[in-house]
Amino acid sequence: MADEKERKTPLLDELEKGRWPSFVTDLKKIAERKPMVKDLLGQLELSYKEKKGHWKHGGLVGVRGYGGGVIGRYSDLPEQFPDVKMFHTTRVNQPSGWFYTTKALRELCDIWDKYGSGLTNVHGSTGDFVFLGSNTDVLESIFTDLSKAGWDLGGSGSDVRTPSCCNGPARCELACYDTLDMTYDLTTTYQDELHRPAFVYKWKFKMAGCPNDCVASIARSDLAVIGTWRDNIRIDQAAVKEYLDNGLDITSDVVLKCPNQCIRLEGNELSIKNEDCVKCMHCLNVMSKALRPGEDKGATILIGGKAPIMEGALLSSVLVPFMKMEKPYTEFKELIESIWEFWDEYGVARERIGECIQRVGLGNFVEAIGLEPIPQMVSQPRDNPYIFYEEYFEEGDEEE
Amino acid sequence: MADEKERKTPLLDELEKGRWPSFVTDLKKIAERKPMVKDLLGQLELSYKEKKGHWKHGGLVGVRGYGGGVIGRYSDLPEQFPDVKMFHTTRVNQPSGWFYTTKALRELCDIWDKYGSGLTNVHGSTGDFVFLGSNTDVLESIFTDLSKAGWDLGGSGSDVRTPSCCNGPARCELACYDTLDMTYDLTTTYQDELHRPAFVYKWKFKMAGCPNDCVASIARSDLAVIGTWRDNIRIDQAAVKEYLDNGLDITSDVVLKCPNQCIRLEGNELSIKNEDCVKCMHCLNVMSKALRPGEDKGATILIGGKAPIMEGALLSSVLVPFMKMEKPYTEFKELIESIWEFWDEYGVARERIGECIQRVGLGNFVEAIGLEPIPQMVSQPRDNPYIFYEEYFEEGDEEE
Amino acid sequence: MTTEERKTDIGPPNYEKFLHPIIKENYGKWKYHETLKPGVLVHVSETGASIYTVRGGSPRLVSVDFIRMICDLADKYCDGYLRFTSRNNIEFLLANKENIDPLIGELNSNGIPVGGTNNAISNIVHTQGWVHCHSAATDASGLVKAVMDELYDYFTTMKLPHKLRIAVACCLNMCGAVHCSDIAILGIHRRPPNINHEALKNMCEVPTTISSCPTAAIRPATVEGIQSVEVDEDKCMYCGNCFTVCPAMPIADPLNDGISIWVGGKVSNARTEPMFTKLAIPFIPNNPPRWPEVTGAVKNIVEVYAKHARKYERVGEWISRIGWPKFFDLTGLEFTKYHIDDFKHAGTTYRKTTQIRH
Amino acid sequence: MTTEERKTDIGPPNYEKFLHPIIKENYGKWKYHETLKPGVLVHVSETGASIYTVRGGSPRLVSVDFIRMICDLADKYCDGYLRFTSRNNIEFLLANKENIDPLIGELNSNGIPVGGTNNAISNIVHTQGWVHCHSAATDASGLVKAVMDELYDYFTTMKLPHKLRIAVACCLNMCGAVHCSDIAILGIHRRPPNINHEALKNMCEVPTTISSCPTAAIRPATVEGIQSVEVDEDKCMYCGNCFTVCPAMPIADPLNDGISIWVGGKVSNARTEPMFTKLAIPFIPNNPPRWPEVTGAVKNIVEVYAKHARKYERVGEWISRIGWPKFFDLTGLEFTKYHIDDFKHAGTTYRKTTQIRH
Ligand code: SRM
Ligand code: SRM
Ligand code: SRM
Ligand code: SRM
Ligand code: SF4
Ligand code: SF4
Ligand code: SF4
Ligand code: SF4
Ligand code: SF4
Ligand code: SF4
Ligand code: SF4
Ligand code: SF4
Repeated sequence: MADEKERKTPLLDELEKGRWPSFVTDLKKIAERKPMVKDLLGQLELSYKEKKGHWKHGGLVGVRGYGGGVIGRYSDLPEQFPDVKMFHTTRVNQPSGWFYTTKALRELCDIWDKYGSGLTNVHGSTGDFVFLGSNTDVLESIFTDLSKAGWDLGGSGSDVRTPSCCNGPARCELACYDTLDMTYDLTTTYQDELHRPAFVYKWKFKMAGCPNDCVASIARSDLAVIGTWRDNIRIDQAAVKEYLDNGLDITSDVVLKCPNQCIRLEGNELSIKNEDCVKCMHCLNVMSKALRPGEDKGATILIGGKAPIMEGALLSSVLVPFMKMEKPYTEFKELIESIWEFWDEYGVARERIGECIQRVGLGNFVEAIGLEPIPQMVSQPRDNPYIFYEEYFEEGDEEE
Repeated sequence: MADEKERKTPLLDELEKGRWPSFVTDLKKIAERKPMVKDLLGQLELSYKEKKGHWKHGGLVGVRGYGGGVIGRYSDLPEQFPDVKMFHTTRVNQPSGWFYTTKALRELCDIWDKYGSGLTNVHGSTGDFVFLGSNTDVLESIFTDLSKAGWDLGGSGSDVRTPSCCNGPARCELACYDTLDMTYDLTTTYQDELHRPAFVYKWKFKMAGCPNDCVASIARSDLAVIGTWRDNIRIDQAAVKEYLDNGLDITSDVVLKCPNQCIRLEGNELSIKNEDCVKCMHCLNVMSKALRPGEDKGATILIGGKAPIMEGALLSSVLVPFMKMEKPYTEFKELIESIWEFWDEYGVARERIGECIQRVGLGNFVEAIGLEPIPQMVSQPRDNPYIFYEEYFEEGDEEE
Repeated sequence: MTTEERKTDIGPPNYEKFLHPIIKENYGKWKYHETLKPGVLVHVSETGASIYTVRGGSPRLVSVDFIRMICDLADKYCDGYLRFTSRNNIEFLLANKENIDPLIGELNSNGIPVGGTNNAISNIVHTQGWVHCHSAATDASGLVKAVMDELYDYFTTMKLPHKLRIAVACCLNMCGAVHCSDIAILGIHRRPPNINHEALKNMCEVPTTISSCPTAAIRPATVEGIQSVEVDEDKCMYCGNCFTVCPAMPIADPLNDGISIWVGGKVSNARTEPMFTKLAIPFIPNNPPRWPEVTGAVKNIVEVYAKHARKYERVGEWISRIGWPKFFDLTGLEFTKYHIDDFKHAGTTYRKTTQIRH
Repeated sequence: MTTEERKTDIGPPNYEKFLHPIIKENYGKWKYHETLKPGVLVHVSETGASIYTVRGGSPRLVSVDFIRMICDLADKYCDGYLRFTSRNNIEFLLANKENIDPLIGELNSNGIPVGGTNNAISNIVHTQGWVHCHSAATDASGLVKAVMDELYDYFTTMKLPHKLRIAVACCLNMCGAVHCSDIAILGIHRRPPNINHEALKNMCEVPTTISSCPTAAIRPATVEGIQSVEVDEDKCMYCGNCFTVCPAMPIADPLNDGISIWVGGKVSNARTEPMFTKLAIPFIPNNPPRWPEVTGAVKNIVEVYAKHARKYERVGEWISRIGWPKFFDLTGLEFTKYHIDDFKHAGTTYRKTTQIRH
């Protein structure tokens, strides 16, 4: 057995060349003490040769009391690669903003080294700390050790997926609300929804501190909370002057790039027509020292982002243009819950909320969850005359 | 009978007030000698009272040898308004650009006065000189008199509709090809297609001399021919200076309005980066004296414009970015005929070419009529990954 | 095919016969134009020649007597040459500048306004309405008269930020340019068709009728023994296309027919690409003979535009700049569920950005 | 629900425990930041305090030993505090400026590049590929390694017009941000699924399978006596969604699986609204282990962008300015029928204006 594994991986070895850090080198090293990784490399080499994956379709595995958090995976060549016959992943719910102490990371590594392949994704696309590859029989133990150390599983299946956020107020001057706290709060509030899939399909929350959207929330989450402000951009004219002195071409790099032409530079003085500013961030990005978001901060709430399947990719669209985002986020949670209620009633199997809204119509959706239709929700009013009028006069009505 | 007709039209009479010329006043005057108009006013007054039309649905009427050109119309209250029991319209094909001599107009008036209501639309929305309201039995005579005077009918039904055009080179400095000649040429070339409906639905040609599109061709025709040029905008710097001297704010009114920021004003000198110019016309519109289209003129050919029913309104889209438009328009006509062939084969009943293209896909359409797909045809390449690949490797193919 | 008296397929007269001699000589040689005053243009040729144009408003629905009247004027001032525009105005073509004012004088005394050029509201492109069409949800000529009375001064002056183009259509067939106008007035039905099963049997093909419905609201049904169709009222959006193909499905309903108002379309490629018109007011009841609510609504939009738009901004361009929320604010119009698209491409109209004015 | 040892639903550790003391003290008080050099940021607080960040690249698919190695460095230079970014880079958080260069030195000697900030190409967001997923049409980790080797210098410098963000996904599920990236590399299938009717009977629900198809290509069928489904090959666009719900419909096919390349998407709301990525290259065969055609194509696009875009223009913004025809010209890429959309909203992508560069 051990002998057989001294396989050659000539194709993969090519990926040890080049300057970017090589996962092959890393894997080959740990493979020396992890037979699982050895087989993984063997199977991967075969995939490279045949241009074809060798994993079987899914498989239901998990830990007691949880409906999600583990993705089952089996090799379709178990005889040839017995140590990856099972190669399940465990999604560990990351801390807000992916901040760690080395102590915490080492703890995770130790647990994982003990039971699994020792391979990880740091992090998965949704945000989890991903333990990549274990047998079914160790799943419970992994979980027990994790929970003892204060960790829990992330989402998978038709549930709330692990919420994630940008580093926000922890290390960014542009954050307009506390993305880390909100992410933590939502994650803990919705533990049941996260661990026990009961929705028609997956539900992703992503929290970005400002419209730069450093977690791609507008593209990748069913519910995106993106920080913004309502009052005036704060200008430090001394710092403006400093930028000018340092040779920044404010006219061409800032004024002309403002999407709404609301910035003026007169002499050394910068002024902004705030009522026309759409909070695009560009001027603040370029002149970090001189410009800051206003003080009446909150967030825009957008709904329905997702990848293409089935009806084509969707970007999230505006549901609430501005909401104050303050603990305990009651208004926000009420909104979410009324959306889930609607989705539960009207969503069909494997239909993300974005697709559901496309199907029933944003107007009907908004009405059903108790919001007022407002022009901020659309880029333009309808241009086709196919209007379903709900009210009409009946024969017997009073003549007007 | 005559007595009965001395009806009151109190509602319509309200439309005699106000400064815009009143069709009611005009109609009431001619009604004095036209019983048909008297009944028309009577029925219209009733419509105003009841808020409801009183015309029956269509009806096939026409002249010998023609399948179109006449729209049948019958009152649904023939007892009450016997003189509009029949009230058909005859579409008379207007001359290119709606140019007339008074002699020609008087001839048309005389024919119409002799046989019909004496009411007209000058012009119908498609462009015809419309004779509004006659009985079935005079249709042949109207036609005979018209043809004797050198006139012919326009289109209706599933045929080529009466082509129309802007006044182009006749009275406009911006015309990039001869819209009047081309309209005349197409109309005469396609007389059979115009008079004998054999298509799956209507087909409209509109010819505009430049992208200002003064006949709304891009919105209202299946095939829009819109003049443009390929070389440089001609600049008369002396005239530029004159505009400046007369106080035109070239920077704000022209430079900043150019959609592609390709105009520069340095001192009194205007320069244009022609390779970036998208021929939008704005600068030429504002500075008529100083700027003229280039000399390598032709037209952009766009396809598929129409009103909303069924699949929502369509604007025409680019088929050929640039084609020389010179008599006898052979290349153009070959293109049209290959489109008609396609439409004939693949179009379903009551499907305009624009809808047909939407259904089969622009790529397939373009391929079928023998054009190369080019990026000018789209505003952007596809953003969804649902690609129907036509070629793939079979098991036995050579390994590459 | 032809007898001496009855020729077919001769086509229209060649336009060349109808061109003013100056136009003929300078055909394709025009160099520039100027607007001398509202309704008056001069086009100057490379040869130095000029042709003057005086543009008069017309109700479009006109009698032969009206046409003869304008012919008299054209004979007197224009050597017998005139034309009509794509918006149904009359254009008198003059060789002699001196004739401009006398012509205008006579036009005015005949009740014909002169204007419509440049930054004006030109004539309204419109349709048949109750005067001639079976499909109409409203009248066209009367509406146009009422609206143009209200906007008259905008026709005879050029004080707007830019051209403003209005269209009227009396049903969703939109025989005009309603879908791409600065302001559009559109007749609408608001009740599903009323099926006459007895008539349907004789007059309509069931499959054609079914396939005429854009929202697939029509399905086959046997009603009192008759092979007919029924309409799923939840799916019907009252377009009237079934009536177009099947006379047994009338849709007009005086109680519910009326007007919707649309804004921000354009056709020209100047500066911005052509744009569709978008919904501003979903419903105003028909109120003939003068539709005061409609004329008021249109005037309000025009005035807000006149006040807030920048030079060379068409209505749609202005709204693009200020944003739709601001448009609804400034005009005081109500934004409703109906404004949110729910047809085929609805999803593409949702606001997929945080770029919002707060 | 909980025993002493096994608690459920405790959620993740509170992030506060993991914040560097300087971050904790200055939480929400940051005033501005500066990029000191590629991969090195300083954030300055209202209180005057500073935190330094050194950003290192990571393959994301890493062993516990790799993590321990970076922990050693963080212990040595960062008081034991570090974080990861939304693009899987490692961020070392330093209180002391003096530690920056020694840290960078050690990172480099451990093979970890420092960079990815500002106008750089940052790490590639990617997915599982042949390493872990059943759906993959290509590998992800290998592709990323090959591409990043090629683009390495763009990671460690900041010489591009603006940020450039690349994503890889190994199938149309797009577990990443492929649909909104500056450049996206997408694994695709190109043959309809191969139905195993025997297995289908046991493993799949026929109605669910049928309704999984976005183009309604699947219909019920009885094959050799088995209640199964068949695929209308003309309607199938190989998305693999049927395979996701029904394991008996495998779609992977070594001969035809491969890569497509997409460009011009973005997520941020800066200047322009977020944009979807659009098709640049419909198909490149899988050529592991180093996919030279893919790396070459990506590099070409990056270089053309680098040469032609203006400062602060993302790839999509640059293309918007120059137009797609010019993009195809400059990159030398072929425009084909496949580039013309033919899915649901295809019509909205046709060019509905004469605004064209000639
Ligand atoms: C592990 C991960 C990729 C990675 O390498 O990081 C992943 C892996 C899979 N995704 Fe994903 N998705 C992952 C993030 C995403 C994202 C990105 C995100 O969450 O921000 C998306 C796009 C955003 C979205 O949700 O639309 C994404 C969109 C999908 C889809 C398409 C969903 C759709 O509505 O279009 C599927 C298909 C499905 O759900 O059946 C899918 C399905 C899958 C499955 C479960 C395969 C399947 O067909 O059932 C993959 C399991 C692979 C494996 O064996 O490990 N995955 N998936 C990511 C989760 C790790 C984590 O928890 O952190
Ligand atoms: C007379 C005229 C309106 C006018 O007052 O000027 C007109 C009148 C009718 N149109 Fe129209 N259309 C007229 C120009 C148009 C235009 C404008 C144009 O041609 O530039 C359009 C929009 C452009 C287009 O073609 O899409 C137009 C789009 C329609 C439609 C919708 C077609 C569609 O594909 O969406 C219909 C419905 C139909 O064809 O069944 C229609 C149908 C009709 C019918 C025949 C009514 C019907 O349902 O069958 C109307 C007859 C009215 C009558 O009794 O006189 N009419 N129709 C115009 C023709 C006069 C002329 O020959 O000059
Ligand atoms: C006479 C006419 C053509 C014809 O053959 O009949 C015509 C004639 C001229 N048009 Fe036009 N346009 C005419 C209908 C149109 C239309 C069609 C329509 O309104 O349905 C359009 C498209 C409107 C739209 O976009 O919705 C049109 C968009 C233009 C434009 C572009 C305006 C813009 O910036 O969007 C110009 C340029 C300008 O005004 O600066 C223009 C400019 C002109 C010029 C100045 C061209 C020239 O140099 O001679 C002509 C005098 C314009 C004026 O009224 O001040 N013409 N013009 C039409 C007069 C209609 C009327 O009676 O009012
Ligand atoms: C660390 C990180 C957030 C996190 O919590 O992990 C982050 C951090 C910062 N981002 Fe970001 N962004 C991060 C992912 C993103 C993403 C998401 C993505 O790439 O998937 C985006 C959206 C990208 C897109 O539009 O496709 C993003 C769009 C921006 C922008 C907008 C750029 C633009 O003009 O479009 C800025 C502003 C700028 O760069 O001028 C920005 C600016 C910043 C600033 C300068 C904010 C600040 O003041 O601290 C931070 C340092 C940026 C730098 O790299 O130079 N960040 N940033 C992410 C680092 C990823 C990485 O390792 O490279
Ligand atoms: S999204 Fe805004 S607040 Fe969050 S890290 Fe990016 S720039 Fe900072
Ligand atoms: S945030 Fe954007 S819109 Fe607002 S002023 Fe700055 S650049 Fe302009
Ligand atoms: S479309 Fe162009 S050429 Fe024709 S009349 Fe209008 S401005 Fe002149
Ligand atoms: S025609 Fe339009 S695009 Fe060309 S230079 Fe003039 S304003 Fe610019
Ligand atoms: S718009 Fe409708 S009602 Fe009016 S003329 Fe056209 S078809 Fe008739
Ligand atoms: S009116 Fe229109 S939507 Fe209603 S049934 Fe008829 S065709 Fe269908
Ligand atoms: S993109 Fe497709 S193949 Fe790759 S991990 Fe996601 S589901 Fe699997
Ligand atoms: S691969 Fe996609 S398109 Fe093809 S049959 Fe399956 S679900 Fe339908």
